[in-house]
Amino acid sequence: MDNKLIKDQFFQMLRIRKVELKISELYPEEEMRCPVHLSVGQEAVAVGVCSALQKKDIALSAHRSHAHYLAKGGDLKSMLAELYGKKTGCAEGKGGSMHLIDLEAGLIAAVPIVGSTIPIAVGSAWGNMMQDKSVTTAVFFGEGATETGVFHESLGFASLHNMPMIFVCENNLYSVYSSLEVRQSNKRNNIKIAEGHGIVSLKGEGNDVSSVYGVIKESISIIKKQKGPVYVEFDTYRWLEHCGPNDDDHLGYRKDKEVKKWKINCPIEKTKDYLLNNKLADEKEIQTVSLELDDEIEEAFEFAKTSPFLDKKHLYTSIYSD
Amino acid sequence: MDNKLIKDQFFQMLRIRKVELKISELYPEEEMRCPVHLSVGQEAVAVGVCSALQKKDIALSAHRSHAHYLAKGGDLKSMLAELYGKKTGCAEGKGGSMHLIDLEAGLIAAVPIVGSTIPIAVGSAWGNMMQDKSVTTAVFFGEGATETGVFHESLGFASLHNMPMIFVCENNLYSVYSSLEVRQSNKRNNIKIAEGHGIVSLKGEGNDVSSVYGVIKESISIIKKQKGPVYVEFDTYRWLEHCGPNDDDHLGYRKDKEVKKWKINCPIEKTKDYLLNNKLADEKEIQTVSLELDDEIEEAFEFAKTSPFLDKKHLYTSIYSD
Amino acid sequence: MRNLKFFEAIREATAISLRDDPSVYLVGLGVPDPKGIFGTTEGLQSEYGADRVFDMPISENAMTGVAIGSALVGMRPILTHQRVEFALLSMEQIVNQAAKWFHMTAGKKNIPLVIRMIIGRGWGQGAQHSQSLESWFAHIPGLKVVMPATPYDAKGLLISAVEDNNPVIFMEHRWLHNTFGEVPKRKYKVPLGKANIIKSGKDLTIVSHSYMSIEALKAAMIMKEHGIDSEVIDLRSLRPLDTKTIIKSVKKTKRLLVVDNGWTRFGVSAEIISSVTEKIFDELKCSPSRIGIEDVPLPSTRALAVHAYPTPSKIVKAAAKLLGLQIKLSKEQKKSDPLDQPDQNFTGPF
Amino acid sequence: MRNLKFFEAIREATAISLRDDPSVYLVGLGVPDPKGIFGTTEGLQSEYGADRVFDMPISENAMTGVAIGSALVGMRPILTHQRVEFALLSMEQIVNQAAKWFHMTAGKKNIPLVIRMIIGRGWGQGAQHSQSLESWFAHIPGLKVVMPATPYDAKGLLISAVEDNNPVIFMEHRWLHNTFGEVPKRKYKVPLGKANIIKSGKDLTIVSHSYMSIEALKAAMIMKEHGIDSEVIDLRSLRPLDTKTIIKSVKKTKRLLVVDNGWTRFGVSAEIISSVTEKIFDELKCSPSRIGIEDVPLPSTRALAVHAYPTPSKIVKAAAKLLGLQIKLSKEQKKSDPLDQPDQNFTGPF
Ligand SMILES: Cc1ncc(C[n+]2csc(CCOP(=O)(O)OP(=O)(O)O)c2C)c(N)n1
Ligand SMILES: Cc1ncc(C[n+]2csc(CCOP(=O)(O)OP(=O)(O)O)c2C)c(N)n1
Ligand SMILES: [Mg+2]
Ligand SMILES: [Mg+2]
Repeated sequence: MDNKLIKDQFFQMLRIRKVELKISELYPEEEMRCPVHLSVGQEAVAVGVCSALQKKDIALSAHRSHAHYLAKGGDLKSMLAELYGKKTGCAEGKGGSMHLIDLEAGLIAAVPIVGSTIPIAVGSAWGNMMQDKSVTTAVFFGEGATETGVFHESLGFASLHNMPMIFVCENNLYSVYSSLEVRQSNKRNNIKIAEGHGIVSLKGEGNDVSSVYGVIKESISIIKKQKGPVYVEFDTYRWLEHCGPNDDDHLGYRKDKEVKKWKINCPIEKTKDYLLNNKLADEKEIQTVSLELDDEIEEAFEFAKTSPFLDKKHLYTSIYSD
Repeated sequence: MDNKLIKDQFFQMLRIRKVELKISELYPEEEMRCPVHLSVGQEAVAVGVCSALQKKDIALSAHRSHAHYLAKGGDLKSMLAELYGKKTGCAEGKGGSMHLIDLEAGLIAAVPIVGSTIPIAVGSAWGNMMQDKSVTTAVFFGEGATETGVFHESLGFASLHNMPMIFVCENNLYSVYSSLEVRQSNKRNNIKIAEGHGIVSLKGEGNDVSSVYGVIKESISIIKKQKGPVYVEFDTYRWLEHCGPNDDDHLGYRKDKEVKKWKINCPIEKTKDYLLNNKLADEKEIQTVSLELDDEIEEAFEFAKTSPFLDKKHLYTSIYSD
Repeated sequence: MRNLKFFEAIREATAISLRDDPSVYLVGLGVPDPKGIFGTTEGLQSEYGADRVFDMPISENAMTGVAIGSALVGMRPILTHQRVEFALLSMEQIVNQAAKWFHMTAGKKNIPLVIRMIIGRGWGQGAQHSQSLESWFAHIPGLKVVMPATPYDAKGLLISAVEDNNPVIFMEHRWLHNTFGEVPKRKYKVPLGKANIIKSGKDLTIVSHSYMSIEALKAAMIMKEHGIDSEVIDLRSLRPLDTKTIIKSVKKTKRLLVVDNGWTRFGVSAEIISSVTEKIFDELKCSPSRIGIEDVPLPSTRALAVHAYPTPSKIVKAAAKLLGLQIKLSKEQKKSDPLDQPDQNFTGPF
Repeated sequence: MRNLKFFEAIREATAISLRDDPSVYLVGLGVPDPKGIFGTTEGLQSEYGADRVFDMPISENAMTGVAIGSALVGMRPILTHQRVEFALLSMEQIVNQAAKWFHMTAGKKNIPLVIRMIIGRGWGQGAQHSQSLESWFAHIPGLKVVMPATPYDAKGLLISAVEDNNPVIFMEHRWLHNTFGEVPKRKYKVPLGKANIIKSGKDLTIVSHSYMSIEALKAAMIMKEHGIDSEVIDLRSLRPLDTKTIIKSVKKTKRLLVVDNGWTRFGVSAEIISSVTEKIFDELKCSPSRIGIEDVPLPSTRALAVHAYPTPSKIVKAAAKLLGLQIKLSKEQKKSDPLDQPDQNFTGPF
């Protein structure tokens, strides 16, 4: 394992965790007035995938996009300003939390309609292929999205044209409050479905950043060799409520035991242990960087809070492109 | 093999073939003024499936529905009158060839939007389950329909609730003029996809009525035992053009060799040979029944042609149910 | 009389329907979950069982077909979408199938089916979670379209919708769910296709529907303080459309303002104005007028979103213009303009 | 000048677009097949290659997303549907995604995308193959909607649509494909959002679009023989809508008849009437009027279907009523009423 890489991945996960927790903390101020789907607990997938991609590669996300945006290199200030609805946001506030975008970083789409970015990702891969650009496209979606027809149609078309892309399924067991058993047969197996489409399919450990990274690296070499898409699946867990800043364990839709099990299996603690055990970092270094991150995040929130709103007249701008 | 059954199946196939050829012959008179998707060449699937079902069982079809309608026991006169747009048609002419229905016979739906009857079939199975009725639902569709998202969504929901239904895919290699290779990866395997949904999947010989029948009988016993849906696939071939009365071999979208191969593999000739070789029928008996069928068909066309049209005021009836 | 919240009225109507007719069932994403579709389905699964009240996969298109298929064999499904936008995945089934079956089979098979669609708004939901597409459904013969504005109507219309033998699109505005109103305990029906005069008056007619009827009423109250006596008609149904009630009112007032709940262009208000103009052009004192959502995708940021919607002030202004008057609103009167949340207690997110 | 059929004009515009811009590509079910979408795409694959002109699986929803995604990375797709009904499977992508992207990203990303949708009619196609849903698309800010009526406009508007930087819905009526008209060989553009006065006149204004413009023109010719001089405006675009040209005409004629290509209720004609009434109510001599497809699902049997559509006779009758006249049509004049086929040479099926 690459020592620099794993350290880097650790701090990236830590940064994402800190950002999300800060959003959770400040949301009750009612200044971020938009839905937020926090990624706490799912950081390893975002970081594992994006650290295996190149900057020129493209990623797309869905409603739970903060981690993917940040892991792909999206600008933190622009993201927070977007949550605050400000002019300095990545979409000048017009998009909100559910429409993050950073073209520079290659995070080209995030939308809240479940499944909808999957074919758009296929289109990105297809468009790049048509232009002979050697770009890999990765699309993140939850296991709920595998229930949408468009997911299956997308597998079909990507497979037909051997597209250089990775379908990344984050299985956190729930769609809002609905557990898998009320949505998918227990005899169902998405890996097998993807294989039925002629797509190579892999599974990794979703809370182990190195496992995720490895699976994506393997996917990329499969894409290179076979010139075909790859489907990958990671089990992971969302710690907080589906939408909003709180936890919702009092609602009882998830078993205490289950929640506890997954919290113990924290992707960040796991990597931290690895770093400490292998003497790749010590508590002090982690503490130092952690404080730097706090500063960066504080500053970014300050930026977002103090940024101006768009002027009323912009209700009518950017409707049609000239 | 049941001797009476196979003879019966043979004459049913022959009847369907004769009806379709008669439509083909008379269509140029421009009295049947609606799209027609003829089933010539695909009779074995229709008859094999429906002869394995009970009368109370339900079947649904798509645009290419004549054979399914007739095999399930749909009334011939009503069907032809529907094609002629007459009041005596099964939908009083309001539906046309693409909307055949015979509730008595259990053929409850046929619509031309590809894939759309698949979830409706799942709903039929579901509704019967909810009412504790022991009814099996079968839905016919082409291999093209397996490209629609709704097909995959339907597999998922039917599997989730272990529904008593059979998904019947007739793979005739083409969607209109488009061959499989421009639509589905050659690495794709629908059997495997259905299995990925947790659905038992079987394949039979589509131009062999006994093979089809056997596969459906097996499906029904699987449904009884496992209380789950079954996916079945049959290769077969359409002889005439996709839509309309003619053949279109001059267009060159199908290889001569391929067409020839499939015509030699005629489901009706095949069964006839079997009957003759096993002395289950002789030429004379076949000839006799054949002439009876001709008379029946002639009479049905006469009925359709001489039936009246609906009155103009019926443009405004049956819009809303009281 | 008893007061209930709008969402409770929906729940009560659903419970009554489930209780009285074993062929009724309720399905939708999150229907049995702890939040129960903004409270409208809370507790129904434990009361009526998981075989009649249940969740579904994120397969809106197939599930609409499933509902249709089950209706074909004798069931009466209620299908629920938390946002109208999710229903866009099922337009094929709704428009090509459900709306056409009765006709296509020459009356052999009808589809009794209620599809609840919730319209979002506010709290930064943005372009994909706050559209209001009722004019689409109202355009389609074969569908019925219902949009209650009060808890009373919500209950009575939903019961009618479930008992109706046709596909009914039942649209609920998210900002109505927590409004209060009188709701009798008994089972009662509000007929589909009948508008309701929620305030009578003589100076002009304001036609509106869904949440905008509430805002129109507020505007009418403000106008009253300025000596203008407007009649407010809440459409309740868009198809069938009760042109009779509208025409009768405008014949009296001679002036018409339509407050649209959606975009005006090719929208509901265009139909209302045309229907009235065609029928009683000569009796109009001035051109009918309309206001609605600004003709733009709805932005997330409240800095812009709040300007996209008609408010009581804007309605008063438009009405005054029709009457050739100028009305200056007091601070108090302006205060009733909604921001990006339905009420002050709401702390987001939806 | 050179005459071409409408379908040839579409093909020529597509060929020019493919030739001049390497980022343009063409995809749709059956695009490269021997029939080539009613001839409109014939030969294009062999000319421009299978990597730029290609078929697709029956996956309308995903393919719309694919088109959008490719547009995000620099391509300019043309996506074709043989029936508008098939596009209903992709409403989510069209309305939530394509129409909103430019706004949702505050102008960072536009979606140059043309979606061709063909409207069916006649020869017993029935309820699921002959709807005309243009008012739906025209309702959505962020989309443009174009519906040519002549070969000249078909070519010029399609070239404009492909060069436009926004999602453009390009709707073709099946009965226009074999009509003839002058079409220059050169590349030229007809601007989106500009209506066309196809016959000038002073007695009344007839506004129409797509195939109905042809019927409206026939009606105008018949009226001329009866001494009525009508002005006929072919809308060409529904969004942007050229209200200016309409208003100017109606200011002159004082009378307006709208001939709708679809259902009138909540349809295109409602918008036209409202726009005009709102602007120049005082200048109208009588109420604007509209006719369109009867408010029913379209039946298959020609015995009924032929009565569902506006015909030249019906248009003349409606116009005469507006003018307070009675016109008796000769046998010859009645003969121009279309039956269930676009022309006598057509022997079905579509
Ligand atoms: C088409 C559609 N249907 C329903 C919804 C409502 N919804 C929003 S997020 C969500 C859960 C999706 O679950 P999953 O894909 O597993 O992602 P997760 O939230 O677990 O990250 C649902 C159902 C939606 N946004 N889009
Ligand atoms: C959703 C949809 N897309 C496109 C079409 C046009 N279409 C009609 S039949 C057909 C071919 C379907 O092929 P398949 O399902 O294999 O059936 P087959 O005609 O071979 O029996 C197509 C594409 C349609 N009717 N519906
Ligand atoms: Mg999930
Ligand atoms: Mg086929």
